Amino acid sequence: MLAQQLANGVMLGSTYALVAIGYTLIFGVLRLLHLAHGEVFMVGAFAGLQVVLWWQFGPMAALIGGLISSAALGMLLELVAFRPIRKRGNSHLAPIVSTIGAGLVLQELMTKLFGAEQTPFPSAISHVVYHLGVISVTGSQLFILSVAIVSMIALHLFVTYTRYGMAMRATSENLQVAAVLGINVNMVILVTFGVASALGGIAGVLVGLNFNAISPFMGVEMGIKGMAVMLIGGLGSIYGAMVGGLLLGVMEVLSVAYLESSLRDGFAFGLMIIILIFRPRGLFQTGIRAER
Amino acid sequence: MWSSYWDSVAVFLGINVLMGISLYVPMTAGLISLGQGAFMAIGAYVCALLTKANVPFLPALLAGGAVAAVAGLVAGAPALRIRGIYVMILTLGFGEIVRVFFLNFEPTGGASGMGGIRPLTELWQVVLACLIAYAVAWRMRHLRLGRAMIAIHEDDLVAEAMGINLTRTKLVSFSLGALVAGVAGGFYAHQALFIDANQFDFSRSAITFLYVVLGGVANPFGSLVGAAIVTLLPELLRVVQDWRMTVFGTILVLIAIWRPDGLLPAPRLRRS
Amino acid sequence: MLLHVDRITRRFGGYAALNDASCEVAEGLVHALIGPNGAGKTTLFNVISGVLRPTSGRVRFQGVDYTGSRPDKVLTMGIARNFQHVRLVRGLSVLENVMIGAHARIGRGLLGNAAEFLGFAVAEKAAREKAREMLDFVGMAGKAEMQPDNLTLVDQRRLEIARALVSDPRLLLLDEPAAGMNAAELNELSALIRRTQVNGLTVLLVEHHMRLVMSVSDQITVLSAGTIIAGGPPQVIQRDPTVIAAYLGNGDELALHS
Amino acid sequence: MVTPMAAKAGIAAANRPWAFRFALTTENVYRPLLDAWLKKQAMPIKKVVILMDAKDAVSSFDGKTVFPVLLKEKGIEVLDTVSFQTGDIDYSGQVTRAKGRNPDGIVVSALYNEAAHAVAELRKQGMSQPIVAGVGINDPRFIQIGGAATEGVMAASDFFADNPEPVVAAWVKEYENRFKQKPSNASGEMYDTLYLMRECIKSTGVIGSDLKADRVKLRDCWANMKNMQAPLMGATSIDKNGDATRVPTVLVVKGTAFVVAQ
Repeated sequence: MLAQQLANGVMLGSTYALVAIGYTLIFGVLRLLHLAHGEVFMVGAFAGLQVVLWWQFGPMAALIGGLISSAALGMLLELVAFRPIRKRGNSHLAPIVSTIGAGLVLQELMTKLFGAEQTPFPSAISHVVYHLGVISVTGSQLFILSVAIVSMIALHLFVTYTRYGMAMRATSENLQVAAVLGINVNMVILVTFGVASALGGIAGVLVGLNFNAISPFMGVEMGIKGMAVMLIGGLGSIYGAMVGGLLLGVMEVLSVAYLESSLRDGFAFGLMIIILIFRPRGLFQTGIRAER
Repeated sequence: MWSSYWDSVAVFLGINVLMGISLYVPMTAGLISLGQGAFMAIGAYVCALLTKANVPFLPALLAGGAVAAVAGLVAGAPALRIRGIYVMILTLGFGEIVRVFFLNFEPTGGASGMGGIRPLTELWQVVLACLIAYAVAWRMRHLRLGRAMIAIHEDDLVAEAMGINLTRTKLVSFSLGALVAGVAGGFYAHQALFIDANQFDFSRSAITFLYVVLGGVANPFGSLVGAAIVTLLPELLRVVQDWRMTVFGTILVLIAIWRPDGLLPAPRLRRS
Repeated sequence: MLLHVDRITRRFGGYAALNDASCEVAEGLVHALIGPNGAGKTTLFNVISGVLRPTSGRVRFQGVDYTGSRPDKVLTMGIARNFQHVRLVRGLSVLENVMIGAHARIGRGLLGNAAEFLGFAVAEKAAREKAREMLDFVGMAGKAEMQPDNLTLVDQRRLEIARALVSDPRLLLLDEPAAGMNAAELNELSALIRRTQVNGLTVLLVEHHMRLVMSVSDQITVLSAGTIIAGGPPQVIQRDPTVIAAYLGNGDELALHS
Repeated sequence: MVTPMAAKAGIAAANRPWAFRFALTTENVYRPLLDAWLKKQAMPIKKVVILMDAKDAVSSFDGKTVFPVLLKEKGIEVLDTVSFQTGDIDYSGQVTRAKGRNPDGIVVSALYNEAAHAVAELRKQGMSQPIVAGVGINDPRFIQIGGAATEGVMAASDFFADNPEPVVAAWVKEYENRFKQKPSNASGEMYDTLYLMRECIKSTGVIGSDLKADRVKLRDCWANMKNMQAPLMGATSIDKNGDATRVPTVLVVKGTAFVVAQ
């Protein structure tokens, strides 16, 4: 039973991790909170749904559809909600206002298109149940876990070995220095938003595939959790976000299984506060100190 | 002309202004809280419980504020050693925990919330509370505590080297803000007459944050302007009924771009 | 002895900025702390003012060991300081910046605060007057209402001294107050330091300007590479070979190059 | 004052003698439902697990109070009450916990959206036990979202849009012509309530001349209502608490719709 619960936790945690990685990437480069990232995740889910409904393609196509549309949306948000503010003096509070505004716009747009209620997301994957020893895992759960792992590995490779990956890391170290070294900082930030939002989109499609119903407001809850995970893992630390996401997923499932479900959210944030008290810079303390 | 509709809009505007001030106070000390909704909830529930035990309205309000202030100390403590964005997400977490608490706390109605609250809130009371809060917020800038908070916000090393006890000042500013939010909660309970945990969730704290940042962080009246815009705009936008939130969201983005530091500039130094 | 620095060591990772340094500052004197760049002067200064915690060793003020106590405690004990790179609060006026220095002096718990809110804060007026006095003392009488950013560098330094003096310290720590000053301003500064002597204030001065050091200080301690290599009155220090070597590098090096 | 559809416990009882409730209290719905559910099972059901939405007031009240009392009445043991929250995405933890108890049957008390997720997860984790559900699921979208997993789930409701009864079928057709969508439970209850109110007005001869007297007449008409024929929902009586009592229609999910259970 515990083994099955841990599997459930890892399943849920992998979606949290993907969203949190998006937050931590953006924070790493800009030191700013992107409060509309939850909506980017939601739009990805709906994009994936369209691919499955309109073109009857399988889950893989849905993923790609979700990934591309979220990446595009993320970049658009950077151009609209972050860059103009960055150009007019570096207020670190204003982008929060603009992303809240952008989030509201996205929520209402999607409500107009798909209705405020939950929209069924046909599970394009067979619910064949595989029995790995004592744990029974469905096809969709395996699919989600593998996609999450592949995405994380791909991100690791991208950040470590590609030109843009290194430019991203340099920019996250110090924006001004990176610019002086000849890195086109604006382009790097745009790419970062693209990558971070793409991961959010993937998470959105995965949630749609596994939980079979999505709504224009699913982004709010996931957004808050994503921020908590970013902090648990350590600001700007991609691996911290991965571990933090899985940790939160498992903690939540265990709290539901062995305690009362309504403690679920309280549990998630209780964990975050405890970690903040004992390790103020998260599990994987990166050099990034969010001073202001 | 002053129909009861506009009267209730005015009361809610006053409550939102109080919430704006409740965030302005800790923010002058550099503590950015995304959890003011939690203190509002505490104030609302405590005050409602007391008036149900027919405690007069004023003491019940102040008691609600006091309990919220104590909660502010509890929430403020972990926030002492961390700064900026950490405080935001930590207070956000605190807000969620308080929401979950009231969701499960049967004595105050748990999931089904608490109804049957007597309509005790009146507009003049809310206006008076706002005036008092503003007087204190404005006067405080020119007093020892206010100066200490501004110093801490800009350079806590200097502040400490000048003899300011960082911990005590931060906690005082945090719980002072919580007190104002608690009182606002008490007014809200006796105007809405039915309260449940979800009315004080993250969106409540995020909107409170909007009031202050939109209006201008460095100016106490910023929260008044911000609260007025964020509260009245959706009402005025009823005309674009379907696309209300889209227009509102777009306006937020435009203001953030046009005036990143908020609409009102920092007040000129007083000539004395 | 007013201040006793007892075998202070301070490491940053492997590097020992201060290595077993001891010295004493007598009451009522101007005591200068000199040494080449990187000698550890500012580190010692920060340890004495409580901003930095020593790796080992003790610091005693009027016989009381205050090692490791918080900077605000150090100030309330009577040790006030300025900052090498001027740090003023932009959000406040010049006068209000000075009043912050008096923060500890006029603090009186909840009741005092409540009184202030109601506007008849006696202590508040007293602090305002004292701050105005300090501004006159350092020669910035007319600038009370200015924004700190609009002051010249010298005025900003004077403001920091006023801010330190307003808390009635027994020991004033000055970290390179003369940096960036021209000759005239230097004279004004040394006159100001002497004026502070009138009420028996002790000054610990970290400074590079030898002319100011020699003219103002009664005692000098020389620091080099984290250790104290000499101490004594200015005339003795001026001719001490080890001091000269530390500053100018020893003679044979010169021989090699010529 | 008559509420056509409020399901909250004790509303009428708390406001005697002026308040009445047309919709059946969940207790009056679930008692006949459980009887039908138990009778219909091949294997006897001795132990159940309750899955409920702790955040929705009606669902949590049914899950915590109404169902346990009725189940005890019928000698069935409640092994565990596992809760989730309105709007939850993930139900795997709850279902695994329920599975661990290996009950004979499962009771789901939630709104149609969450109930659909929970039922889908139950079937996904290989639990084939029979399921009975609360009034919250009486909505076509329950089947739409839950999909094939909802097959065989039993529930009960006052009004049932696909009821083959000629009177109901004709009314539903007329509704669809006018509003271009299927009537929901609430629309049926609203219609019947107004119909009965009209019957009361006709029978007591109230013409609105004397407000105070008219009020009393209408109140008594409702208070003493016995087996008055409501067009869609049949013979309705009002009990001493002001709540309506009648025989609800027991439904079961077959294919893509609710049908009347035999």
